[in-house]
Amino acid sequence: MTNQDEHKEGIGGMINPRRYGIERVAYLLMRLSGLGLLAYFIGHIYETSSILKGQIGWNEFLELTQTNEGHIILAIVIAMCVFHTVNGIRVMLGQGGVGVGKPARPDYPYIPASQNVRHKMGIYSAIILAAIAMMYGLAVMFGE
Amino acid sequence: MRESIIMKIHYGTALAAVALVAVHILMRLTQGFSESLQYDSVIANYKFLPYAGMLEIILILLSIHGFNGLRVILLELKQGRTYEKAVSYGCVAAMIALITYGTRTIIMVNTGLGMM
Amino acid sequence: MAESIEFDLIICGSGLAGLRAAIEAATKSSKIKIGIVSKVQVMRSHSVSAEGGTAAVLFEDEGDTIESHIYDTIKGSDFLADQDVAERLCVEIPKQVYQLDHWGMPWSRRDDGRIAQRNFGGYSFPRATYASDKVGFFEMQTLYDTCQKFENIEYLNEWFATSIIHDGKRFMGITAIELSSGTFYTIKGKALIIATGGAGRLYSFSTYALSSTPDGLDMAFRAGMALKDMEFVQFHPTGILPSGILITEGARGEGGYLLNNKGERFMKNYAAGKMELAPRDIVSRAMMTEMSEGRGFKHETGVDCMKLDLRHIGDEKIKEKLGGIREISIKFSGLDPAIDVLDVRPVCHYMMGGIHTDINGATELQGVWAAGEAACNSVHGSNRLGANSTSECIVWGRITGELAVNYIEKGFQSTSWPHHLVGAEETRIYDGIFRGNGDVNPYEIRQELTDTMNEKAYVFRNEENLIAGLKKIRQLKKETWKHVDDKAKEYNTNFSNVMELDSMFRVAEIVLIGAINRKESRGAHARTDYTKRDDANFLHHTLAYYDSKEPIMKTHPVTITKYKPVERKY
Amino acid sequence: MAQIPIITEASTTPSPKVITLRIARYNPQHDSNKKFMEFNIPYERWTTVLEAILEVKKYFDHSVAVRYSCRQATCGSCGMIINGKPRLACFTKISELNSNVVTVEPMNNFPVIRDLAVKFERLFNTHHKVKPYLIHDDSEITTDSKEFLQSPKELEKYIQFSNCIKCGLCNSACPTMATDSLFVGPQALAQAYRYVADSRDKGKDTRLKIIDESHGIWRCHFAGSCSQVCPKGVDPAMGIQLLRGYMLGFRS
Ligand SMILES: Cc1cc2nc3c(=O)[nH]c(=O)nc-3n(C[C@H](O)[C@H](O)[C@H](O)COP(=O)(O)OP(=O)(O)OC[C@H]3O[C@@H](n4cnc5c(N)ncnc54)[C@H](O)[C@@H]3O)c2cc1C
Ligand code: HEM
Ligand code: SF4
Ligand code: F3S
Ligand code: FES
Repeated sequence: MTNQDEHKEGIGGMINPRRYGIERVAYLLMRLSGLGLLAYFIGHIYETSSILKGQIGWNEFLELTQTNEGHIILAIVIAMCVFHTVNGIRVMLGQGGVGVGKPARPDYPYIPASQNVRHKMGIYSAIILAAIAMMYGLAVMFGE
Repeated sequence: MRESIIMKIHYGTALAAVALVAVHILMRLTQGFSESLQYDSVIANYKFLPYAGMLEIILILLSIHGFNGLRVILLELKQGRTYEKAVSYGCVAAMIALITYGTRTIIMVNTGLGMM
Repeated sequence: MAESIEFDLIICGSGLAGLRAAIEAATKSSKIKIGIVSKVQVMRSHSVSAEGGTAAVLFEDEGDTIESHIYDTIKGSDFLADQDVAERLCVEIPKQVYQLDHWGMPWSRRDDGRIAQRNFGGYSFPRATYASDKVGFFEMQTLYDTCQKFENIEYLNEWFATSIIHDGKRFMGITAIELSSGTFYTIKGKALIIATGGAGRLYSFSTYALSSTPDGLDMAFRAGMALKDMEFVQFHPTGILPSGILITEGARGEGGYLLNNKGERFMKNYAAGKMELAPRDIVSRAMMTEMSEGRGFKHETGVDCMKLDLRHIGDEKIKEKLGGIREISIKFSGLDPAIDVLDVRPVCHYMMGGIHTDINGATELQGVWAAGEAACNSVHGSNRLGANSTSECIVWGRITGELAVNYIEKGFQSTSWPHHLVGAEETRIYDGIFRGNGDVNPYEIRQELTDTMNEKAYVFRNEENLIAGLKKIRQLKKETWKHVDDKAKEYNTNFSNVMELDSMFRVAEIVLIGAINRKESRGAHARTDYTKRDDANFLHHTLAYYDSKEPIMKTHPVTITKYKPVERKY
Repeated sequence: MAQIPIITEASTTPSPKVITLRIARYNPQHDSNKKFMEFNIPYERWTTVLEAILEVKKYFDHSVAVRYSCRQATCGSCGMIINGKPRLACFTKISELNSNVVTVEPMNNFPVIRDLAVKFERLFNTHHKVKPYLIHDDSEITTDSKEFLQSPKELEKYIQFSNCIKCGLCNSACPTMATDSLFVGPQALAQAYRYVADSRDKGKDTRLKIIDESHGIWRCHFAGSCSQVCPKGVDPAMGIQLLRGYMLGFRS
């Protein structure tokens, strides 16, 4: 069956973060940061292999990355890494059933206990920490 | 393999990596960013066996974690027997390739073999 | 030409009765093929709306007796119930309540872990077994989920059954339309259980699901089976305004008051012994009397109503035991029962009548059983007690399921398939309705018909109104509403709506004629021109048989075992 | 859909408010793509979207295909996308949408039969797959068996999840469902938890095995959208994570 027949929302729906609150934003950022980090990680392995070409090769490579663009990319990587780690820990706890609330008779109007302050705080702190780490990284790299 | 085992590995590698990556990055920051990247200091790090070992472990952990993450995303994007097989084997292959490539660097630098 | 499929047992209707029958049949035999035909998706049947409870004697150790349940049922019925049938209900239901428990029913519990019960109208012991205030919903879920255990049950979701095929003596199959594709099918089968539920959408102000129309009853009627006691329509005292959604009797069972505009609990003038928990017919009449004597209220829509006060029950208890009606009143009326009093008014809620069956649920046609609200085995007589209906559905669902399997396993010779009946049905619905012509909007006609019923055959009735009603309905029937503007095949609900309307005309007529003929007041049938019960002339059931012109009306005796009819006082 | 009794002559209808109702029309058998039709519908404070749609069906266009039955949010028929989000039409009042335009479309992630009516086979199948019934040796009652005892506390552990009306809104909101047509989905997973958490049930291991596959429980990433749209307070996201807690060894 094609996508049209099944009437699936598709990638557009999967990545649209606007309708369902901060949890859905976190979901999206988690995916993007995971993929981003993977890409960086592959690049990083490749990058560091240039050390095999000796000091000259290494320095050539360093020059390529120690540019403004390079620094900005690195700062984003730092942010992604911090967000992905902090949020990853939150997600792991949540997925293990920690802090997702206790089952109880729901009373109208229904407010889902799993979408609670603890997890929202987790998401916001992941974002804030990521931002701080990125600034710090920028300060260190451009500060020199 | 049961999906639960794969995912436990996914979580396990992530948790283990948290500590190690922290060390790895803190090295950059504590020594001063640029200095830490000087050729000599990098080589010195590599020559220091525990550190090299740590790099190797990070490499393995994150390759497993990262490529499994990629596998998960790809599995959810599209379905079908051949596609899913391709994704699974593709990710394992890429993972092995990356680990081999990275390991080659670490071993060669650590032992000094093949260095220019 | 029609497509054809085949089952051993066909169950038409997937409410509590239908699903219970399916499970029983599947448990009895894993070899027979069971098909559940339902015009809604199986788990979406009207039964999910039942709120308050299922009556059963569970606490004999605490003083309840089956005897008392039997007597309450018969007294509630104003002595029109067949007493052997009432006995069967009360004897069998406790076990069925436990059976549901064993299948996972989330009954509410007492602190000692036993299944909880609450007070309900007309009972001398609190014996309405409840699960919060969503009893029907949870029962449906339990049954539907239990059905998933069996591989020999097939679900024909959204198939609209249109007629019963038989060779004059014995059942052979049904015809149905698969809504999603619009294909016309014949479904051959050895036995049929009709569980198509009540027809409360004959009335415009109704607690029923919008799908509760009389097409199932009409199908049996056209096949030659009798409809029994159709004039007895129950009006529940507390339909909330403006939607008509039910506020369960459990709300009064938990202690709610009904108030008039003097702030009095007026029930003390009508049934001082039971107050708000008198049987429904009595409470509804009391409310109508209060309103007509000027002690009612006016809702902002201009409708007369009374007030239901639950505030003293307290927010916590309301949330725990009446969460569903709390949701309903906040959402649909903007009133929180813990803070506001609710506007309520008697509302069409149940049809005591249905397809004429014996104590086993067997109809007059060999191979066909009826169970649940669609059937009339006369357990409720002229007035059903609250919480006795879900009980009935479950008990006779089980009984008919078992008997149908026995019947199928006995085996019998096959006779030739009556092709001409299928052809005739095809002509009736496709030439007569689908390709019909006319310029009158069938939806407006439906509105007028149901409004007429509401106006002329409501809580209080009299000769003049009933005859005017009948006249009006016959006049509406002549208009040119028999046409379907939607010409597509797929999911054509316009088509099914018009077929529903077609059946409503026939059944509404029977309700009115039965009510005109019954010149007495009994149970839910209250005549202002004959205010007394008349056992000498009317202690009998009403039967209606199909005829192309007008229904043929007959009577049928009431089975009386131990309990002599006496005046009914609370 | 006036469900109000007709004794409404004295009806005090002040200023009738009007909205534009946009209904998605699409019959995959005949049309190449979705079109919208617009209708102006008067409404009251309590008018629901379902009533507005039925008003259209009654007076303007009999052919609108829409599934409905109970009109009181217990049968689960009328899920659709209303102004961009999955909701029950009978449980959404026009007045609470705060918009002059109300757009209704068929639910996402369910194949369209026609207009607003969608196919549910997949949801029914996934529900079936998780064995949604008590697994217990004594599930058939014998002559002298009585009830299982269960305390109100034990009831509290699963009652929330048994409120599911199988409306499919959660499956329509879930990001995994948006692309993965084999995912079991929040509805079925929540039901798996409902039975696992029942003190009368012994089928935990069987069910955990069923959902432990490549399109099983692990494809939930705790995005939580399912719980946000659930009209009955089921909170499937919570159920799923608690269920996974068993598999990760966080709970036993
Ligand atoms: C709001 C409300 C609350 C209630 N509360 C209680 C209570 O607390 N306690 C109690 O004991 N009773 C209660 N009742 C009564 C009780 O719910 C019903 O009598 C009972 O649910 C009827 O169940 P059923 O199985 O006979 O049919 P239903 O549940 O009505 O099901 C009818 C089935 O027949 C199918 N059908 C109909 N026509 C066709 C056709 N032409 N082709 C194919 N399929 C068709 C429908 O799809 C449906 O599946 C209540 C009733 C209402 C209206
Ligand atoms: C070191 C700390 C890390 C932690 C705690 C962590 C944790 C997690 C967790 C819990 C998930 C599962 C998310 C889910 O199921 O929704 C995940 C997914 C993922 N991770 Fe990590 N991770 C870390 C580092 C990394 C790194 C360095 C990479 C890159 C190589 C990476 C790549 C991925 C990818 C691609 C995914 C899949 C994305 C998704 O499914 O949403 N992770 N991570
Ligand atoms: S979990 Fe909620 S949203 Fe999902 S099907 Fe059940 S009731 Fe609907
Ligand atoms: S939205 Fe989907 S990802 Fe999980 S928490 Fe709900 S199932
Ligand atoms: S019509 Fe039943 S849920 Fe909306």
